[in-house]
This record gives sequence, C-alpha cells and structure tokens, in this order.
Amino acid sequence: MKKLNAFFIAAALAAMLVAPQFLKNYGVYLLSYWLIFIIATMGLNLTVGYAGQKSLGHAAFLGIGAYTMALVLKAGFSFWLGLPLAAVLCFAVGLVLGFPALRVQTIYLAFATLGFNTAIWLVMRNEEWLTGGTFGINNVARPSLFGLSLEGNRPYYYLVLAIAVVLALALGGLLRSPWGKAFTALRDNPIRAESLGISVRGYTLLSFAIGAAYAGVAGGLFASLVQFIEPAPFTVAASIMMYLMVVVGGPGYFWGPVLGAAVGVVLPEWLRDVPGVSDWYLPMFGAAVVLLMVWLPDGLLSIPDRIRARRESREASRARAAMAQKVGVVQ
Amino acid sequence: MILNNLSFKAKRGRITLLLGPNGAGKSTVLKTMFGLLKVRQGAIRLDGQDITGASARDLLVKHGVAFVPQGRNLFGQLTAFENLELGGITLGMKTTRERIPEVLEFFPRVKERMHSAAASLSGGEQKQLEVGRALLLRPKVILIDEPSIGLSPIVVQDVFKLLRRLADGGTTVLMVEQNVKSALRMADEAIALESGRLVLHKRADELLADPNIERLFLGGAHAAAAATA
Amino acid sequence: MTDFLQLFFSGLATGAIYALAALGFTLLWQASGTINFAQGEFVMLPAFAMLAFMSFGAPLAVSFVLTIAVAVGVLGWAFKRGLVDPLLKYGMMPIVVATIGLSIAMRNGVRAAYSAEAQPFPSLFPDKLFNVAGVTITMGDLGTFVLAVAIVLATQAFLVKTVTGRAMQAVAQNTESASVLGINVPRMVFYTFAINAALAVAAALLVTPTYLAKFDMGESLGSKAFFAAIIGGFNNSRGALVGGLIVGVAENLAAAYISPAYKDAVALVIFMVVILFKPQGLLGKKEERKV
Amino acid sequence: QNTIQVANIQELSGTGATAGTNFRNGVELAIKEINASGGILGKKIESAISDTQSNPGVAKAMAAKAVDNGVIAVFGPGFSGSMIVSMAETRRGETPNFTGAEATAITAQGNPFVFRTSFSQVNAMPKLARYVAANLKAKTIAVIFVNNDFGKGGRDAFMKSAEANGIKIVADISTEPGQVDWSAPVLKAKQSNPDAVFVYTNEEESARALRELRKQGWTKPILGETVLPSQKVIELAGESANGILAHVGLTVDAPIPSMRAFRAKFEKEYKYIPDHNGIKGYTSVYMFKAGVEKAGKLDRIAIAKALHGLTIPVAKEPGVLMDVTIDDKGDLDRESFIVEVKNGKQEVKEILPALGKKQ
Amino acid sequence: MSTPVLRVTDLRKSYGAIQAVGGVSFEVRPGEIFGVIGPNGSGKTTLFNCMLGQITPDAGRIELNGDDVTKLGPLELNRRGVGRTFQTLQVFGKMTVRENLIVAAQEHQGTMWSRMFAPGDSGLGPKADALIDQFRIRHVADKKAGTLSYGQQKLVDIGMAFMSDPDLVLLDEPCAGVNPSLVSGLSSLLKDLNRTRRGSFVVIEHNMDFVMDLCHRIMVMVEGKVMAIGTPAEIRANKQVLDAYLGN
Ligand SMILES: Nc1ncnc2c1ncn2[C@@H]1O[C@H](COP(=O)(O)OP(=O)(O)OP(=O)(O)O)[C@@H](O)[C@H]1O
Ligand SMILES: Nc1ncnc2c1ncn2[C@@H]1O[C@H](COP(=O)(O)OP(=O)(O)OP(=O)(O)O)[C@@H](O)[C@H]1O
Ligand SMILES: [Mg+2]
Ligand SMILES: [Mg+2]
Repeated sequence: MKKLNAFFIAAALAAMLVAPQFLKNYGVYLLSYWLIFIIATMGLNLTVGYAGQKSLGHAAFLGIGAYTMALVLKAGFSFWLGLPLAAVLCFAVGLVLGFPALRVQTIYLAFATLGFNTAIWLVMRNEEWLTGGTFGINNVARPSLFGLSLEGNRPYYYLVLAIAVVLALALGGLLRSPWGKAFTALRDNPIRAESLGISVRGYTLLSFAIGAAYAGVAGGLFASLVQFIEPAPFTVAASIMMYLMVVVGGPGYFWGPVLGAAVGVVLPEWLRDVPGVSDWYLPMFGAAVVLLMVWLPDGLLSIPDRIRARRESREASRARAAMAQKVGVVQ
Repeated sequence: MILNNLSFKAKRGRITLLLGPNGAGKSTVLKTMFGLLKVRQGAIRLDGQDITGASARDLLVKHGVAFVPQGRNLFGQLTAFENLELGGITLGMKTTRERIPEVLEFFPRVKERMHSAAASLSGGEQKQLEVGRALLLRPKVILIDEPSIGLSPIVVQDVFKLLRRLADGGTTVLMVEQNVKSALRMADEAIALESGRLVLHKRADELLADPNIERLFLGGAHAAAAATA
Repeated sequence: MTDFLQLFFSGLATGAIYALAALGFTLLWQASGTINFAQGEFVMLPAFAMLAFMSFGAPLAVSFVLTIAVAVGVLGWAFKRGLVDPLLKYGMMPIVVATIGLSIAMRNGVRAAYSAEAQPFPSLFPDKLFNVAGVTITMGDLGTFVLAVAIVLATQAFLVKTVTGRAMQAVAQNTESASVLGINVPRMVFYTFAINAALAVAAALLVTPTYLAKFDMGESLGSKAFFAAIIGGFNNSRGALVGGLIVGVAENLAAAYISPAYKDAVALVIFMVVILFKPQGLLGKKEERKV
Repeated sequence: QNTIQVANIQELSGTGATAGTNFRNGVELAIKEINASGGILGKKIESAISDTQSNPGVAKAMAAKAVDNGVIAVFGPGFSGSMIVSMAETRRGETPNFTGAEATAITAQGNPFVFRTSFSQVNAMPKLARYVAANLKAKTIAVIFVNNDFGKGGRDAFMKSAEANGIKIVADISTEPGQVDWSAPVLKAKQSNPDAVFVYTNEEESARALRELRKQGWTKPILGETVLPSQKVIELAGESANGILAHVGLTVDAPIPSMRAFRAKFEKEYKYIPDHNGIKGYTSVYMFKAGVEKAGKLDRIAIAKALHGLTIPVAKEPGVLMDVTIDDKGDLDRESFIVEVKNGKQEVKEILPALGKKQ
Repeated sequence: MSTPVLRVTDLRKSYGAIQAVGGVSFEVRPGEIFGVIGPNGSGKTTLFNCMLGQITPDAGRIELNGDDVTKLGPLELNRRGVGRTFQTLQVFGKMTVRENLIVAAQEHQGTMWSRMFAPGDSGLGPKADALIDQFRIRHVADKKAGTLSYGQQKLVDIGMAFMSDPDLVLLDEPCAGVNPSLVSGLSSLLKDLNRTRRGSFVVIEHNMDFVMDLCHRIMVMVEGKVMAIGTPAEIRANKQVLDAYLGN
C-alpha cells in the first residue's frame, strides 16, 4: 500500500514536471491556476478538514496575500519579500480570526468567518488609496530568481510547482506528527480534547493561522500569475467555492485538495470544450458537483476507503461463516 | 456482520434477559428487531406474524412494540414534558396528556424537572424519562436496552419491579442488562450472546441457582458456554 | 424626522422581503437540520416559472397555484429524494456543498436556457402611493410587509402549535429518537421540504416585482436572507422576521447617515456582534448542556 | 486556412452576464450575416465563444487560449478589469482585440492591438456635461453611482467634466451592485437639493432608482448616460422612466435607417431588443471586416495597422451602422445623441457631432 | 498529616431555582479512593464538572495539592495531573481506539515545538497496547471508536483517563454498561494503580458492590448536599443513606 502510494506520487510529480512541454500558454496557465488553488485549499483542508473549524472566509486570506504581493511589488520591493510577507501577514490575521472560533463553533463559526470575508472585501473595494478600489492594481510583475526571469508562463509554472511541493511536504510532516492527531481530536470532540490537556485554544488558533498562511502564499502567487488584482476574486462566493473544493476532494484527506481543486478549476474548463455543452458548461459543473456529493459524500478520496471497507466486511463475514460452522449453535 | 445465525424465542408475559460481554451484539439484536437495522438473513415473527423488515413506526403502531435504546435518545432542547408528549405522538394528544401523570408517578425526580430542557437533566433523570416515555405507550412488547445504566439502586429496583408487573399483566419484555444478578432475580428466562452468537438459553432461576454463576459471569460468557455445554 | 421615518418604513418593506427569504433557512434548519445554499435560487426559479405560465396566458393567480404545485414536486419532493435523503446522515458538509452545486446549476441553467436579461414581474398590488405625515409608502411595500409578516407568523405557529409541526422539529433534532417514537420520519422530512418550496413560491411572488426576475437574483437575496436568519436566530422562525427587519432598516439608516460605501458593513457589524455575544441569534434558543 | 478564426470572449455568467450576452449576440449576428454574404476576402468567419465568468483570472486564460489557437481577432471581454489582463495576452499574440470596456486605462497604455467599440467614459461624459450646462442651465447636480469599476469610472469622468462646465456636484452617493432599497440614496440626493440628479448604475438598479425617485416625488431632471434611458430600463421601470434626459453613444432608437434595420434583425434572431452592448458587438465585427479588407490579407499586424486612423462610412460598410473613425490609439469617434424618454420611448433631441468634426 | 490531594470547600452551583450543588465540602487524601454516591440528580456530576473547570461554580473553593484551582479550566487541570471520564460517552468517534488512547497522553510528552517533529504515536504505542489488552478490546483496537458498542466506548473513555499517568482521576460512573467481568477487572486495575503509584481516585458510581469493595471512604450526596462521609461499613450502616439511596 505504502509502495503503491509512493509510486503514484512519483508518477504524478513526473507528469506535472513534463506536462508544460506538451501544453501551450493556456494549458500552462491553467495548471498554474490549479496549483495555486491546491496550495490555498491545502490550508483550508487543515482548518476545515482536519481541525473541523467551519471556515467560510478563506478567500479573504487569498486576497490579503494577493494585495500584499501587489503592493510590495508596486512599492518597488522584491517578490521574494512579498511572498513571505504575505504568509506572515495572513498567519497573523488568521490568528486573530481564530479568536471567534474560540467562542463559537460549527455553523456559527461559518457565519462569523463569512462576515470577516465580507469585511475584508469591503475594505479592498472601498479603500481606493491603498488597494485601487474597484479598478484594482494592474501590472503586477512576475519575479526572477538568481537572475533568471520567471516572467514566462512556463518558468512561472515551475516556480509555483516547486512552492506547492515544498508546502505539501511541510503540511504532510505536520499532519503526521502528534499535531495532526491533536487537530483531529479537536474536530471530533473538543470537550474531551480539552480534558486531555490538548489546548483547544492553541490548536484552533494555529489551525486557522497555518491555513491562512497557505492561502496567503497562494494569494501572492495568484497576483503574479494573473498580473492584475481587484476585489472580485476574493468575495464570499470565492470562499464558498474553496470550501466546495475541499469537501468534494475529501475533507481530512491529505490529497483531497489536489482533486478538489481540479474539480473546481480544471473541470469547468474541460466542460467548456465538451461538444454540445458550450453555454451549459456551468450548469453541468453544478450538476456534477451535486452528483459527486450524492455519490461520494465524504469526497473523492473516500473511494479507496470504501473499497477497503467493502473488502474487509466481505472477509470478516467469510471468516465468521467458517467459524459458525465449526462451533455450531448451542440451543 | 455483527449477528450470526441467531434464533431464540421470547414468550408472552415473560421477561427474557439478553446477556453477554460488551460488544457481543445485544444492542444490535434489539435494534434489528425494532426495524432500525436491516436484516441480512432470517426472520422475526411476532405472534406468528412475520414482521421482518417492518418499519419502526409500523411495529409501534400496528404491533404495539416499544423500544428504549441504550444511548441518549431524548430531544435535548425540548423540556421533559414535551419529550413525553412526543412519546405519545402516535396515540394522539388527548390520550397522551391523560397518561403522562400516571407515568410521572413512577418517576418523582422527573416530575420535579418536568419543565427543564431534557439535556439539562442528570444522566439518571434522563434515563428515567426515556423509560417513562416508552411506558406511556402501554406496549404489548417492550424492548429495553440496559435500563439500569445511570440509575441509582433504589430506582433500579423500582424499574425492575415495574417491568415485572407489566410482564405479569401480559406484556412481553426483552431486556438487555449488565446488572446481571439483580436482573436475573426478576427475569423468567436468560439468553447469553457472545460475538453475535447464542451461547446459552436457560430459565433465570436455574441460572441464578447455578453454583457456578459467579464464575460464569465474572469469567465471561465463554466460560458460561463451556460450563453448560 | 420625516426623512428618518421614510428610511425606516422603506427599510421595513425591504426587511420583510429578506425575512420571507430567511424563513426558508430557519424552516429547513429547524425541521431538518440542513442549510440550503440554493435558497435564493429556490425563489428565483418559481419567479421564472410564474413568468412562463403567464406567457401562456394564465393569470397571475393561476400561475401562482400551478407554480406551487410544480415547486412542491421539484423543489420539495425531488430535492429531498435526490439530494437530502442520501446526504443527511453524512452531516452538514456534503449537503451544504451539494446545495452550492445546485445553486450554480440552477442559476446558470436559467441563464443559458432563458436569458441573462432581467424581466419585469407584475405586482400583486396596485401601483398606488400613500402619503402619511410626509412619508411616502407604496401599496406594494405595505402589502409585501403585511403578507410577509403573516406568512412568517403562520409558519412559526404551525411548527410550534401543531402535532405535525412538533414532529417535524423532533425529526430535525434527533432522527433516530424520532423513529423510535414512531414518528414517520420520511414523511415529516417531506413536509418540511414541501412547505419550504411553497414558501419559496410565495416569496417569489412578493419579492420579484422589486427584485426583477433575473437569473442571479437569488444570489444577493440569498446572502441577505442568510444574514437576517443568523441575526434573528436560525432556530426560530420569528427570528427570521426580526433579523430581516433589522437588516433592512439598518442598511437604510447606515446608507443615509453613516457611509453608503460601507452600508453592508453595518449589517455585518450587527451580525458579528450577534454571533460573538449571542451566537444562537437574538431570538434563538441556547444550545444544550454538553457534559 | 479556409476560415477566419476569431474568439468571442465575453462575460456570460456572473455579474457582467447581461452586457456580455448582448455583446456576444451582436458579434454572432454580424458573423452570421457576413458569412451569408460570402465572408471576408471570400473566407467564412468561425468564432469560438467563451465565458470569462466576469473574472479577470479566467479572462486571461481565455485570451491565452485564443492566442494559442492562433485566432485572427478577439472580441471582448467587456469588463475593464478583465480586459486589462486579457489584452496583455492578445498583445503578446499580436492579435487585434475589440472591446466594449470603457475604462480610460485600456487605450492609455499604447497597446497597438486594442480597439474600442464605443466611447470611453472620458469621451462621453463631457458631451453630457456640456449639454446640461448649456441647455438645462443646471448649476448643481447630485451624482448616484454604482460602486464598481464601471460606475466609479463614469462618476470620476462625469465629475471632472461637470466641474469643467461650471456645475457643482452637491452629493456624491455610492450604491451597491444589486441594491434593492433605493430610499436612502434618493433621499440623500433630495436633501442636497440639486437642480438635477445624475444616475449611473446598471440596468436593474437604474430601474429601481427611477421608481424610488418617482415615489419620493422627484420632479427635477434625471440625467443619465447610455444605460439609464436604455430599452431594458424603460421596460423595467415603466412610467417612472419618463423624463430621463441622457447622452447616448449608441441606441437602437436612433432615427437612422441602418440602426432600425439592425434592431429588427436582432430582435428577430434573439427575441428581445438589444441594448448598446448588442450594437457594440455587432459593429465591432464590421469594423474588423473593414480592417481586413483594407489590409487586403489575413495578417494580424497588418489588420491592426490598417484599423488605426481608419474612417468607415456607413455608405461603404453599412454594418457599422454609423460613420466611425478609429484613431491611432484605438479609441473611436462617431456621432452621438441626446435623448429624452417620453411615453416609454427614447426620443432623440439632438444629434451631437463626432468629436473630431467639431474641433 | 500531609496536604490533601483535593480539597473542596463549600462549593455551590445553581441553575435558576435548581440548586444542583449546595455547599459541598470534602477532602481526598493522597492515595485514597474516594467514592461519591447519591440518588439521581443529587448533583454528583455537577460537582465533578465544577471541580474540573468544565463549568464555573457560583461559590466555593477547590484546592489541588494545596493550590487554589477554583478558576482553572479543564486544560490547566489536566496539565496538573488530573484525569477524568465522562458520564455521557466522550470519545473521538472518528479515530481508532488506539489513536484515542495515544492522543490522550501525547500532550504530556515534550513541548508543543518538539511535538511538531515527534513520531506520530509520540512513543506511546506500547502503553496504549497494554491498556487495550487489559480491557480486552484488542479485536476492535483499529476500529473507529464511534462504531463500538456502548460498553466498549466506555472502556475507551476510561482508558484515556489513565494514559497520561495522572495523580488524581475522577471517574463518573465507570461501571455503567460495562460487563461484570470487566467491572471486576476495572476494580483490580484501580486498586493496582492505587497501590503501585499511590494514585488517588474519586469515583461516582451506582454499582454498590463495586463502590463498597473499592473505596476507602464514601461521600453520600442528596439534593446537592453532603449527607454523610465515611468508610463503606459506616455508610452501609447509615439508616438515612439506606432510605435515601440504597433501598433494602
Ligand atoms: N455502525 C457500526 N459499524 C461497525 N461496527 C459496529 C457498528 N455498530 C456496532 N458495531 C459492532 O458490533 C458489535 C456489537 O455491538 P452492540 O452494540 O450490539 O454490542 P452490545 O452487545 O450491545 O455491547 P454493550 O454491552 O457494550 O452495549 C461491536 O463490536 C461493535 O463494534
Ligand atoms: N445545565 C443545567 N441546567 C439546569 N439544570 C441542571 C443543569 N445541569 C444539571 N442540572 C440539574 O442539577 C441536578 C444535578 O444534576 P447532576 O447531573 O449533577 O446529577 P447527578 O448526581 O450526577 O445525577 P445522576 O446520578 O443521575 O447522574 C439535576 O436535577 C439536574 O436536573
Ligand atoms: Mg449495547
Ligand atoms: Mg451524573
């Protein structure tokens, strides 16, 4: 099983590495877009999927990251300052947003984060002196590394890929450590967790902050990818979309965001080109999401679990049947 | 698969006790009989009538079967009184209101807390409320899963006495208990399960008189099977 | 002062609209423990259905009745069977996401199949203006307000006072206990969704003359209603009314006296304060003891 | 290659859907006509429609895709934000790009491949302001605008030209896209007691604003630009629309035979009356056609070059509906109208000459 | 005499008109097994929840090893070596039994920072396995705790309370729903821990055989007040207690 997994990962990574050679600008751009949403939803998956905090405000962090990057670049500083700054800023704001989560839980927390998102969006739209308001910020540059320009779509894609891989490794490590269990405990039963010395406060705040930092990095990369930002991609609707990606992929599954972001980003693009769909690609996308949920309520990545469960129950019943024959029934 | 090739009879007007270690499948038996879980194979009959696969509602309304599950099964935000009212939802509001005071007589503790939210009651109070809610229906058959959990000794005795009285009045009682000794004292028959299989079916007084009883139950049902086989 | 009153009364009329849409949220929450992110689209679709019936020459009243019948079937029964039944036991996340998908499908489906243009919608009320103490009120505002309040109160009474209503709530709180008590769970859940569908049609009838029939009308309506429901209390239908009115009035006053650009922020501030200090909403019931 | 590949990239879903759909339909109608009458240089046009979801990130992707596919021209998108990012792609692909977007920044960057299909707000607003100052003698105006890039851009441009014409802005009122309750903005406008109110919002909001103005007993002039007196707003607002006075760059109600004919064709094809975006889409294809024909070959750079400084008279190319001149930045110039809404219909009060002619 | 492990002085908690706990005082000595019995609704669980910081008492004082801990929350108390079980089942339903046990003690290993890089089971695997065997739940060790039977979940809950080797454990009806054979096992486990580690326990229980056999001293609560404190023999002989609680 472990070997199979490693093989899959290696194959996927290899595919991601060579893919741009076979794609034109659009394809490469789309892949970068997808990777950026993988990074963002990896963070959200930590908050929602692992720690069980219902957050509907993730797009706000994406936005904060994007604006940080744009403003840093506009001010003449480097991309390489912008990216960590975006992460740190989002980490800090994430910590602050975590505080409501200490007071309210479940849907009420979802409401609170949704309100937070709207507030951030209002600031982005109305504070024209800072954010350019509805006109947005144009000509956001792409970086260069060791004198190598990453301006082109391909080089930039490789940068995004590298960052995504590094962040995935970091998250994987974190989740495998006792922290991962603590987050899950928090999700399952915070009252019990608290009485076992698991700091609900600490882990809740951290789950928000780390999740937010991922979104911040994603936002920074996003700004440079599109090279123009305005408030629209950071609305509550965008948060809801990211939430959708996490749940469709499989909340609490490490690779969930990869599939979820594919559903959210790549699927609609693919549907555009399906013959006969054209104008109906969005309704089809919506319907696909509904069907996916009905079919796999625990997300796409629950498929292996399902197969395993089925196999196990088959084996168990076979074993019992054999046993029953041997023992017989006492009357 | 949790239950395996299990057959037994519970007789009318008798208290049949379902015993066994944790995870033996006792609760599963009751849930399955009450139509909450699907039967993979086999049949459940009531008075000779096949009720396999009947819905909980049909069992309750048509066949007079009531069920008191093991876990928490109250509507936490409603008051104790409202919970009782809902308990009689299949009887109609008028009958229910008439019967509630009778039931409350048995459980003075609940009566005092009648207008508190069910979730704010203590564990034992909640259990009493649940038992009371089922008695309201005056069922012909009552399936009851570990009524003694959380009840103080006096109340356990009271509940057992009450069940005895119901049985003597013709009600069929099928009860799961871990409070083995006191339960055996009031029951008519006992069945023991182990890993979803039936390992013993005896008269309660016989089992109680068995000099090995201590060892039987302290040593687990495996020993019981061995002893009786 | 007249200005203030003008704003206040206009706000009440708008708030009543929000309340009506918010009612759907509270109803589904109370009676099935779900949140329907397609609630706005559940209002949008009947609006177009009524327009369609009218385009075949049916009068408004007939279209309304026909649409209710269709909605109970499609938005009630089919929604329950196709989406809620298979997902309810998996908790809230899958349902929420499925309804998000549904809203995307409905919104864009109407756009692709019908049109992206806004369509006018006939008002139930004559186009008449009143002038009371310097405050102008339209017949439509007044009628909408009165009907919306009546509908909300009637729904609340139904849930609390009738046996069926109580059984519906019981199902939402604890499905397993409800079935143990012999409550017909599937039927109660169906009632919930049927009523929700019918309410959505009523909301469409009252709301669309102002909102105009447009494929994305559900989006803003849905989010305002959502805020309203939270402020009032998700588990109380009267809360929807209170929440709706508060949002409607507060927005207006904020736009006039504070900052129009931040008018949405005012509803938001109220919303945040309510969530943090009384998360169950102004009229909502407190959650239960946990240990 | 036997066909001319073009991309029709528009806001077909999301907030820009109404405008985008109109523009798309206009483009498609023109293509259909051109193909029916033999195409351009004997070749048929084939268009690939794509939806930006009103999202710049997606618009950029769509433009990149179009360039990847080697299209000869791109039509759209119409959102200024989307256009700003997508035109970087078409510039990279050296592909002529026609847009309905109005923001000044689009042609200000010196991109040799962008072409407008209507006035920019900076060109349109002075015409309105001049007319208001001269004919209405209004001294003070309240401005109600929608707080998005369209509304904000129009407001900025209008305020500037109003002040240039000696008109004072006494109230500057922002509203939300999709706003339903208009009592507060209208009340604020009333309180500032201006000689006229200028309303610059999208269709539905305009209709609601008009109704609220009537409800609150507004009797002074209501000024607008293109959207406010549009057919859709009149349909939605009913009687409340009467009395609007507005500058209109393009209107299907213009007393011009070619425009009437277009309106009829469009309505036949799509079962509704187009707004100015429909005209923009339609005429842009004919502008493209004129460009290609002038260049004489299907060469993107040559086409773009040919279009700069080109004047296309209706006499030569009826599809442009009105004589139009494209300047060297890609901005265009043509006649426009001052209209008044009476009995639910636009009536042209005055035809304003093209800017170039006047000076 | 050494300081008591736990001293409760005049603790009070009311819910509106209902006085759940009305002035309770007692001490638990080091190495003592202290029983709390009383009729349903007499305030035992409420007392526990107050002592463990789950709810705030209206008045009174709680001392742990001489320190005032009245205002501390469950987290802080756990860090000071207090473990507990719950009357209503509280396990991590989506984690396996083994994970439940491991997570129950991991926060007592190393620092937050070091835990970030520690192995997934924090080195607690063997300890968890030992408990699993002791409770005879090996066959369900890798099942999700939420799918276990009532009694099995109860055992997991009890096991979690002991994973971090607490000095004081508060158990709320540990025997409820547990098979008699395991009840006696539990009894020996507690006695064992009490002897070897001098662990102190407070046990709420309705199973009199268990309480009388296990506890050194027993407190009887009625209507939120202390009716009697004494050795099992004294309690058994107390007429008042017999009437109020034990029956014949
Ligand atoms: N939903 C489920 N999924 C998987 N296994 C289950 C599920 N429900 C019950 N089981 C398993 O079935 C077995 C029997 O459970 P059941 O609740 O019937 O036991 P029980 O005899 O009532 O035990 P107890 O005395 O502890 O209440 C247990 O091993 C349990 O783990
Ligand atoms: N949150 C609450 N709101 C209102 N009343 C409460 C609340 N918590 C407890 N009570 C009341 O306080 C009393 C004491 O409850 P508690 O749970 O402490 O009893 P207990 O001694 O543990 O009983 P049992 O043996 O049945 O578990 C009960 O009558 C209960 O109804
Ligand atoms: Mg059981
Ligand atoms: Mg208790």
